[in-house]
Amino acid sequence: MATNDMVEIRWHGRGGQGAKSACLLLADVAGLEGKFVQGFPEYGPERMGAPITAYNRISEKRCTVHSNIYYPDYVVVVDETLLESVDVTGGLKEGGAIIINTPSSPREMRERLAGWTGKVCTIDARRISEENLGANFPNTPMLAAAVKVSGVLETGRFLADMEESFKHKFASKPQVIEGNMATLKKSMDEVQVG
Amino acid sequence: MSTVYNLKQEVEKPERLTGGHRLCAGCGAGIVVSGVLRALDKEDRAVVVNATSCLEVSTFMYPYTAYMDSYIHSAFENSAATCSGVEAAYNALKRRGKVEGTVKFITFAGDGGTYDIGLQSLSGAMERGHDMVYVCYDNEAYMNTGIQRSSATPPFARTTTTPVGSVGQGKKQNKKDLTEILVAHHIPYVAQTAPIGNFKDLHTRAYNAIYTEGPCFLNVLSPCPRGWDYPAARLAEIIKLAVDTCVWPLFEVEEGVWRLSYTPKKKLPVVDFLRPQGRFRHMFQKGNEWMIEEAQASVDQKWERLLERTGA
Amino acid sequence: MICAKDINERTPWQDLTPGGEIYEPGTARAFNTGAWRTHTPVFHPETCKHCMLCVPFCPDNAIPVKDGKRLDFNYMHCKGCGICENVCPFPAITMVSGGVAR
Amino acid sequence: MSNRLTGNEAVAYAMKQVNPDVMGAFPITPSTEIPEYFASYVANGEVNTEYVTVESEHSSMSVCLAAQAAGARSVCATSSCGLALMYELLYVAASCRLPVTLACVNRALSGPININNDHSDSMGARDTGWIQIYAENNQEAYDNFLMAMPIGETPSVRLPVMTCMDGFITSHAVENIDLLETDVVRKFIGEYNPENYLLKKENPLAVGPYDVSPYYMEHKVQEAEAMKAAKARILEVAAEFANISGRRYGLFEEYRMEDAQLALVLIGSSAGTAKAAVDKLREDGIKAGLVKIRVFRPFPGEELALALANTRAVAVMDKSEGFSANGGPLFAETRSALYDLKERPYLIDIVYGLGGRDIKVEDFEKVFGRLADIAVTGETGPVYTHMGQRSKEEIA
Repeated sequence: MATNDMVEIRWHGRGGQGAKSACLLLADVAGLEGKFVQGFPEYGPERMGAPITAYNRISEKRCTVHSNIYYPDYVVVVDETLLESVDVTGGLKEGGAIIINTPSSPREMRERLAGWTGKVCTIDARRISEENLGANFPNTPMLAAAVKVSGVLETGRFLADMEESFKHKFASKPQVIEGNMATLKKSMDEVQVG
Repeated sequence: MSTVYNLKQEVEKPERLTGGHRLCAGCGAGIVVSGVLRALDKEDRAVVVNATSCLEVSTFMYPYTAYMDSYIHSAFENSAATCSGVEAAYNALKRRGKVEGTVKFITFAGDGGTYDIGLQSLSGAMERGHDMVYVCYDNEAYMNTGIQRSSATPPFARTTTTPVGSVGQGKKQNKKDLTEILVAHHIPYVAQTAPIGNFKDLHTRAYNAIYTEGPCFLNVLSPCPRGWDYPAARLAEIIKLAVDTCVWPLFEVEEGVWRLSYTPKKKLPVVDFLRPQGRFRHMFQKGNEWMIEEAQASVDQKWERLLERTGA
Repeated sequence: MICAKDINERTPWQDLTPGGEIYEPGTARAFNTGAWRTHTPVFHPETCKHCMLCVPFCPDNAIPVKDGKRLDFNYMHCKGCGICENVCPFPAITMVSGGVAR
Repeated sequence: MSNRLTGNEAVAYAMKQVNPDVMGAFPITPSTEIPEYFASYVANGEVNTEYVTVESEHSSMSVCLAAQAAGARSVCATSSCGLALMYELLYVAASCRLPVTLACVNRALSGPININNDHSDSMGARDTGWIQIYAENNQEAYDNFLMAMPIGETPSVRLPVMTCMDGFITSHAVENIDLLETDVVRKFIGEYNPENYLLKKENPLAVGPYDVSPYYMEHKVQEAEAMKAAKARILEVAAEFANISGRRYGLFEEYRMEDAQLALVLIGSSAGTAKAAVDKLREDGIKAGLVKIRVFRPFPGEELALALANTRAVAVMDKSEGFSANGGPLFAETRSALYDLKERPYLIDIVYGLGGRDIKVEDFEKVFGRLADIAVTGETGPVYTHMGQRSKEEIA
């Protein structure tokens, strides 16, 4: 149950793709910016490749609700092949948006989301990641796209905080920081809203 | 590692297991435990850990402890883990300057608590490498609960769960070779011993185990007059027969090197060990000669293998 | 500190040690297992050579040793198992019927 | 210091701040991360704990209780089947009066095997003589763990403490958290200096006797009295904790209970979800409230009766099945607590959330709806029911 000032996000990914990490990272960064946050995966004994779901609540007030999210404001799909097996728009609020990792356009994706009339956003996370990080780590671009589309965090501050976080995380290999920052910025620029 | 053994000096050390405990008259466990603890240097303290067993219910019945050292009993199946915990505490407190002096950690458990229910805990503790000695006093059955078979019970032995009847003829299975299982843990010191003669063997093995750093294991034959069904006064003779028939050979494995610690002057036939004990009585009935043959063949085979391993 | 000697079957719960701990060594020495005897060893000091072979074989640590000499049995703890008589190479120990020490 | 951590991280961090003498470590979902995080503290030299990677939970508890007897402060973490495997040793730790601290990350207990949250593991261990304190969120998980040692180690108590949090829901969810400074934590918990311990030089200690019947009952009475004494100590420690943290804890939390006519009694993370339902109903003028049980052992029976004395209808929400055919364990305790009231509210039991079955704000609204009907009609209907399962009645 979301109150008016609360943003609820649902992540769909596959085990091993980093959807859970992106979700937890978003909670961490939003928390750093003074928001009240929740980031939690829905757990099962699934292994690499199995569909997984994760959730974020981001709010100005502490949220005590600890149920899953059934009516998200935003849905992030880290792997477009999930569209075939998972009801990704289930419960998604009319005024919300779905953000999909795909090289296709929002218009093309809308055709595959039968019945969904709200916003469809796309981002080619694989390409951006490969170009900037040298490998396919879709979670970083998807995080950036989610922040951009949802507007849940102020972009400039988000980038600054992420840079701090990368500096801490990759203290021993600073060259990685640059690639990650470029990935974030590029993703924010490239995400298409349709 | 060795120590010059002098029985007269050793028996003059203050006892570490006192009288007033409630083990049966003539129980082997009391002899084994006193014998092992006697190997401690006088100035060293010890923490004795005990699995639930005859020994436990007899030596620390509230408010009477028969130990001169600190003692802990927790449960039947976890004495090795319990000892691990005490040793871990010692390391931690030593590091933090909260405990002084040398403390040794010695666990006693019966064959039930060692070969069977406590094997996992024992294996774990040995693998982790705690600086401790684990002593199994092997009386070859669950004696505390009234003589039920264990995996240490020898073949054909009568117990209350392997009775002799018109079809059943005692235990059908072999005795598990626990000492070998412990050798396979590649720990610094493993020995199989028994209280014989002037106790030099038991004492030396115990000393080696206590004063070798790391996890060490002693398997000690410990007759139970009640369970084995022989007159209590004959304990020393029964043990000697176990050793001289090679039913219970004495050996040690130090850093993987096998060494025979005792060779019988004359290897006696297994029947000499079996005959005085009621638990084997049915083996001497007409028609059961095959049992004795099998028992002899099994002992011979194991003894030959041990000779090969020890290069004797 | 609560001492074992002050604990008996009439002690109220408030005066027992917590968890059944005991803070002293060897309190079992106060327990008389000598009453269990049906046979009793008799020590013959005149024939004893003080070889000490009997001492470690006593399950009850009931054979005291002092200054290289074994002393008479501690009959408070001796349960009369008779192992000592069997291991004695000399006729220095004989078992007699009955539990009374002589 | 403000931070964002999962419940497991928060408890592991509390353990780091405590820097215990000994930790017994064995993995089981969902508590596994606690020994993992702790292992990294050990590897980085941030703690100098003796970290014992045992071969089972059975040995983990054995190590901890023995270490505690030896004079060390010991901790461990487990869940579900792991706690079940410890079962015998839970009794040993409590009866030997060894104040081990255990973080229990609640998970359903077999079978069938299931890794998600309910309270059947710790509820199964409710009568082992352990103090049990439950958390609603990561903050409480952290706070409760820190309070465990000053409670359990107190000479008048000397009982082990199990701090419980909901598996995954709390253990794996990142939320905001306020952490205390390590020096503040150290000062708060103090050193573990028991009067007698196995490694003490001055006198030996014998632990774990064979207790014949002329003594056993007296020792059990001592243990029972210690559990009673724990109640006051828990409140005392909570007051001390409020001084260093500003966060106040009682035996339970009353949420909008001042004039409540309809109330829930429940434990753990779902209390948070239920609070949202209470808020919503209050907006509609319905006098709803809830009592979140924090301390289940010792059970705050008299205090709970007072808190519920003026209500009309109460639903006890059990997140574990006791298979008593007469309601869950929290219901049994609550109903027993209410017996001495002159005027008792109507009382029902609802078993919910087994094996990770999610419970939503709307579900709690429905429960309050049922309570409202009961308050009006005076008819409870079936007293002991389950909620959230599919059933023929519902489908039809």
